[in-house]
Amino acid sequence: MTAPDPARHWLLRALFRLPNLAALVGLILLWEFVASVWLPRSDPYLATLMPPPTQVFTTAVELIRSGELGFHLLASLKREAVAFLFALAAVPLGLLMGWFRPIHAQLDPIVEVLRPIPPLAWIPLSILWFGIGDAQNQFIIFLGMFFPILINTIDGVAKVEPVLVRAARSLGAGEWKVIKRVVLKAALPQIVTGVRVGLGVGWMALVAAELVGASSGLGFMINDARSVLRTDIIVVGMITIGFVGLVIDMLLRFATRKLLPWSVSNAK
Amino acid sequence: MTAPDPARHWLLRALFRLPNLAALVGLILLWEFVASVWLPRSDPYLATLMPPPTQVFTTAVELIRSGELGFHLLASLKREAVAFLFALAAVPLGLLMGWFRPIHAQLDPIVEVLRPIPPLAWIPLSILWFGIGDAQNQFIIFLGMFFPILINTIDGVAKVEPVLVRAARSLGAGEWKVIKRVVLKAALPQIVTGVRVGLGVGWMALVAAELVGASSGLGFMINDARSVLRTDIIVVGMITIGFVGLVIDMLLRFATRKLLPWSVSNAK
Amino acid sequence: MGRLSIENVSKIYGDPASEGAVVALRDVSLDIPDHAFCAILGHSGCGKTTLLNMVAGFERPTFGEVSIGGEPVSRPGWRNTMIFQEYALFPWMNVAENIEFGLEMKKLPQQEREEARRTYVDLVGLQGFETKYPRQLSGGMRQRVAIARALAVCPEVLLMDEPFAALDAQTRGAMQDELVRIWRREPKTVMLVTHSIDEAIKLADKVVVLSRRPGRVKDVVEIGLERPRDEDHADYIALRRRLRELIYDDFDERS
Amino acid sequence: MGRLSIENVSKIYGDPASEGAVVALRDVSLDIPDHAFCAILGHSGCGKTTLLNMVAGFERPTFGEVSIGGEPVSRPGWRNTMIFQEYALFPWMNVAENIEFGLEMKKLPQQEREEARRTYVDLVGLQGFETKYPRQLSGGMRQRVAIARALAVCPEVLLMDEPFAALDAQTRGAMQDELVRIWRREPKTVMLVTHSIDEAIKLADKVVVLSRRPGRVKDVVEIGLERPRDEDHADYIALRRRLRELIYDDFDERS
Amino acid sequence: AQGGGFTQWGWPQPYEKVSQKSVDWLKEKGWWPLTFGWQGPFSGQNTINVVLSKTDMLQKRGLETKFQAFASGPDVNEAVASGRVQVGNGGNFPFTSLIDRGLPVKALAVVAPNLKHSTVAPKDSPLKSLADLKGSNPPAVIGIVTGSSSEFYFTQAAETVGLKIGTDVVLKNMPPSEQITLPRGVAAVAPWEPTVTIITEERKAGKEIDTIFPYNFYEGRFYVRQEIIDEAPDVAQAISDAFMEASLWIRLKPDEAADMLAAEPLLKNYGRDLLVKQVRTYNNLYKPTYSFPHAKFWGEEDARIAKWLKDRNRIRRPLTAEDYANSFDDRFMRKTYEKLGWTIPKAPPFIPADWKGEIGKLPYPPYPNAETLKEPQIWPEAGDLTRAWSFDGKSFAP
Ligand SMILES: Nc1ncnc2c1ncn2[C@@H]1O[C@H](COP(=O)(O)OP(=O)(O)OP(=O)(O)O)[C@@H](O)[C@H]1O
Ligand SMILES: Nc1ncnc2c1ncn2[C@@H]1O[C@H](COP(=O)(O)OP(=O)(O)OP(=O)(O)O)[C@@H](O)[C@H]1O
Ligand SMILES: [Mg+2]
Ligand SMILES: [Mg+2]
Repeated sequence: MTAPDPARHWLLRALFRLPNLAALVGLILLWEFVASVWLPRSDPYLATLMPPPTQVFTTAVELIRSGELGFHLLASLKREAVAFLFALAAVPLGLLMGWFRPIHAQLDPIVEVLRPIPPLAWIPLSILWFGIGDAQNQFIIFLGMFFPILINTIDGVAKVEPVLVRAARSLGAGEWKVIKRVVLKAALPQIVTGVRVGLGVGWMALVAAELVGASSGLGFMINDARSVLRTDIIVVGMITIGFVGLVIDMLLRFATRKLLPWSVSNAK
Repeated sequence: MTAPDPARHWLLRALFRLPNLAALVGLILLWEFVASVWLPRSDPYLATLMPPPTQVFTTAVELIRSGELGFHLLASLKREAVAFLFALAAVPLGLLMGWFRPIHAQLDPIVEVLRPIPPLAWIPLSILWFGIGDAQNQFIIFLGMFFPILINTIDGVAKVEPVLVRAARSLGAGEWKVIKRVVLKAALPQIVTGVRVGLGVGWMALVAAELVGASSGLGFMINDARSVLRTDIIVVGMITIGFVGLVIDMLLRFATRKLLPWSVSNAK
Repeated sequence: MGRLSIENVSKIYGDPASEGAVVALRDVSLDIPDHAFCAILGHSGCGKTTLLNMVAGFERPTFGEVSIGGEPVSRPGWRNTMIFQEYALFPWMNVAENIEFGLEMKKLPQQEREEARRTYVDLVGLQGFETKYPRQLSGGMRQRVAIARALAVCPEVLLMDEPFAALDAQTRGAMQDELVRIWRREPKTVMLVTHSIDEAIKLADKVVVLSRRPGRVKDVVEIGLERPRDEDHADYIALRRRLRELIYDDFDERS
Repeated sequence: MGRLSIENVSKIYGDPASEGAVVALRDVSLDIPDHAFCAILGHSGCGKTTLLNMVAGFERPTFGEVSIGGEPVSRPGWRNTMIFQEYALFPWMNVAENIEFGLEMKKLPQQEREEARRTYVDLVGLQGFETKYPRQLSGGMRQRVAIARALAVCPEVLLMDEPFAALDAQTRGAMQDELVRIWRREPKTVMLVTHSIDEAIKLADKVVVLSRRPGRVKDVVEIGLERPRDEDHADYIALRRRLRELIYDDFDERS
Repeated sequence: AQGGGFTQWGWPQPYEKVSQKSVDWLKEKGWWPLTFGWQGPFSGQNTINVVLSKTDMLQKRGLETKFQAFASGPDVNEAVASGRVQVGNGGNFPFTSLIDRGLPVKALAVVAPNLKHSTVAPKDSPLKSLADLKGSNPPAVIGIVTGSSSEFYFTQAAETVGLKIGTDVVLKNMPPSEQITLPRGVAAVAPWEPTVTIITEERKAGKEIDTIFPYNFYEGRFYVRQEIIDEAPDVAQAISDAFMEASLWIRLKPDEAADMLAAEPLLKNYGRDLLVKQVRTYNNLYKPTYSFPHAKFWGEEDARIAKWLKDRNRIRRPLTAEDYANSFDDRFMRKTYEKLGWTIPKAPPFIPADWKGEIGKLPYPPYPNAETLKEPQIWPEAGDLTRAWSFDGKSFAP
């Protein structure tokens, strides 16, 4: 980032002096004001749909204390994890598609048509294939994860510097060694990017995934709270999803820095 | 892509000789076989859940002929378009956040927490804010589009080559000119990438967006067909979404090549 | 007007009081008369770019002062414009637009802009390439566009940071000749950073040799040779030997 | 064993019958004895890299044949290994792992591999840097790793495509000296592509000058000078003049 | 309303218009057109909404209206809570959430009482009744909509039959759209109409092994925002009147009503036979007084639901029969019946005069319902009218 001379504009100078989370805190205060002062004035019942942060906080504390939030969170995380293990199949598939042109030519049209179909739309067919229960929920999450990992792996392979492949061949490496020792390794940073995107999308597919057959999970909690008009629980669920999604992403970024110390995108 | 010597393996050689869509055609034939021969034998009820391609095709023809598919497609496209216009606000916001560190510091925590929240979870609040009807549907799509565009714009600005900024300053450009003539332009290819991703995600949010209060659109069509188990309509809807998603992406890629002829990612 | 004077300039990166502070330059003073061509030679990391950046206004000296024509330098601008090694052409503008960019920033009217553009396109010999984009040009041609763009704003001081390092040997030779030709037709105060002794001798009136970090002025060698300069001339060979000694003098490390 | 012979080799890109076919090389024959150091000089685009690629086994001649020690070259491998301008080190391997890569491919047992690695780390003077990753090294050090990695597989022919072009002038000089030192301790048949006349004279036994496209052998100049070679020696200057004339002979274009 | 005679479907002429003051008030509130929210995927019980939306019964009373279909109860609730919908309908469960959250709505009428909920097993399943599920190992999976009337029904039935939830059976959340598929791994599903009929008769994939009738009197509610009652009571009256008029219209023209349903985007995929049957069952089977809001009766029955929900921690405060009773406002329906010349009924028409049952004491003794009632109840019978009334050209005397 090439920041400009900070001294130039008084507004910027003022912004510079703000503590880091000022905007976030401001937003929360505004929300509190709207939900507990302004909304009730225009219609005393609107706050049902937009509970003030204080009430959300109380509800959150309650849900945490009763263990409910933890229970749902754990259930969702477990589903994510299982789905992720299956979604990792996108890595070898992506390697094959990225490396062997004819395989790419055959499979790419299929991938391209399947990719934009929303996970939600797969629910009926997935019930047919997996029945109801965890496998079906996991499948929906899996769909969200699979394509980003696949696309990034293919892309990562396509972007492997040809000179590295030539170097390996020139040092006597055969086809298989080239794929395993060079292509896979060189594509790894982008595969990891794919994993990050995939985990994000998979996490966002939670609500859709837990629409059917689940009786636990954050998505279920939200869907269920809707049916009893508990917007406070919905907001707690949303914030939990948002926050945990953020934490997962940060952990992954951290892990990448540790595990792929040589990666360019980490160097900067 | 550094393809290997194609002559090396007989399997690869065979693959090379296959016509381009062989795998897709093979898949469709397999599906036809499973749905109209194998499933009815093992369990006749299951067959209704997995209509054979021939039936899907018949249904599609019917829906097209009656104008229904076109009607829903148009409604969805219209929603996408409106949502997209609003989502473009992510571009100036992203420029500001990418360029001015203090703005980034303030807004980033908010963005990071809001981003992973699935559009589906916003439904209750969005009804409060936008009522029922198109605005609410569009808001859900908007959410899907906004963050990819924002994130990519920020990232694009962060990656602007500092030497270009220096060059502009050294030629006498002031702050505003630097932003308008250099930063925006240099970030444009990545902004376009963000737009592509955003349109994709927005398109995938259709089904969730048209869950409430809509009585048109592909998402509505799928949701509605679900309630009466018309799996053939669901599959037609899925394929339409998949296919149109693909077409949108291709159009955008094409437009980019025409409009940003200088972009690096187009050069290769 | 374009006289460049650098007075007791030091540059320290980081908090001067802290452990990690890097003294990039120490107490550098230079005086370059108007329209003189000065080359800076020195090892990698000795502070050449730092010095140029301060003259260009991108950075400020920790101590001392840089001034052009008596006026202290406070910010980047067209008076002290820089040509970068990577050319730094705007990839989304064609040749004509790149060259006109600085003129637009100077708010010149359209017509004058076009005239100036034509002059400088001619000067660097790029007639017919006005509508090409940078990526459609060879390395040497890009370098010419960068030179034309910088000259078009009529800078008082022209700064160049290893402008030819990215070119292959033949093209580099041709561009050096070109630069001399252009500079003689349109004299400017020039400050050029290079790693190449030959380049310095071939181009400059005055070669400033910096010592290893922290950079100080080790010597200033005046090149009295006629232009164009003959590499095989005895004086040239002697100058080369002298500069080589100055440079390798403290070059012990291997890489 | 490492005698390299190139017999009536032509390379045409694209369908020879079509309009767009590019004749990169025409009827090139060369014979480089075992352990000789040969440099290839020529303009950009004259087919130097193409020639090297065919010797390395990355491409096949359209006509003619390349053979090493009497055996035709059919594919890349350690016998005819290449060192690239961009170093082409594997960024995810440290120095030791990079050097051992080729040995692993040769399926050498662990112990031999480690011994060989030690030998070559010593040879290029990188003791103590074994566990560093490429991006932690300077350009010159990376180039050394690339050389060690290539030498470690004991190639019969060592190919280099402008190996020093990305280094700055001082480092380049040092690396050239280094290469000569290493080559003398461990003689190989070497084929080195360069744009620099000085580099060719400084390093090679034999300088092959290629003509502009389509590349043909214009002349082969034997460098009879003692090593280390003195740039200011009269014979050196004469050779330089001769090569410069051969090269610039048909250099009319400007960029 | 005297002297003008009756329409063919029995509505006394002329129509009464709402006052300009009320219209102005609605406009000022931003509630113009007045928006009705209804749940699309249900068919028979929604006929009144569809007919109201496609005829001019409300316009004739001076109201401009808009009908908005929603896919599920929570959607309607959210729309009502935000004030974007001012007249709503839904099952007793979503309505409970409205009461629980203190949203100001009052039910004017009851719709689709005793809507059938059934336990449906795959056709070839060995199950014959709920009792067969006893001792299932592993526990049999039952697909239900969590937190809905069908969960309530099933748990009540299970308790009555002696099934243990968790050991004999486990309940899995499934929207009706998924229940239709009778997916692999479920022993049975517990949908409500029309899904029950779709599975058993249209798709012929399943069979009913149990129904709701002995365990719960289900009811849907037709409600308005309290503000309308307070500020524009004539509007509430007009809505109540139009509701009854539509109900009578459907009674006269069930096939036309089914056609109107079929034209709804949300319902067009249903078969016509199904729609006709649903209309006949849920509007025409009972006497038209099924819609009278018997606050005490329904209050007591619904209080069982509230207790059950509270036990499951799904609502925040215990709701009593009184709370429920207070959520009805029968003044408007009384006036409507007066205009029609109908006697105010003492009990819902499906409660036989000699019924021995007691609310909350399961199982309930038999009573006429969609399953047992082969012919529509006779209307009007002696004592149903206070004045002469005419329907389909026939005149009836009290
Ligand atoms: N922003 C900075 N922060 C800290 N140290 C810096 C910074 N910029 C440069 N340095 C250090 O200052 C010294 C001089 O750097 P400078 O880039 O001026 O050298 P140079 O002579 O241009 O080298 P080269 O020939 O490699 O371009 C170096 O040691 C460098 O590491
Ligand atoms: N794959 C290819 N397809 C078509 N033409 C090619 C291909 N590779 C090289 N050429 C052409 O063949 C000619 C020789 O290219 P080559 O890369 O061998 O030149 P070079 O001497 O190495 O040039 P330089 O000094 O710039 O590296 C050039 O005109 C080039 O454009
Ligand atoms: Mg520098
Ligand atoms: Mg080359």
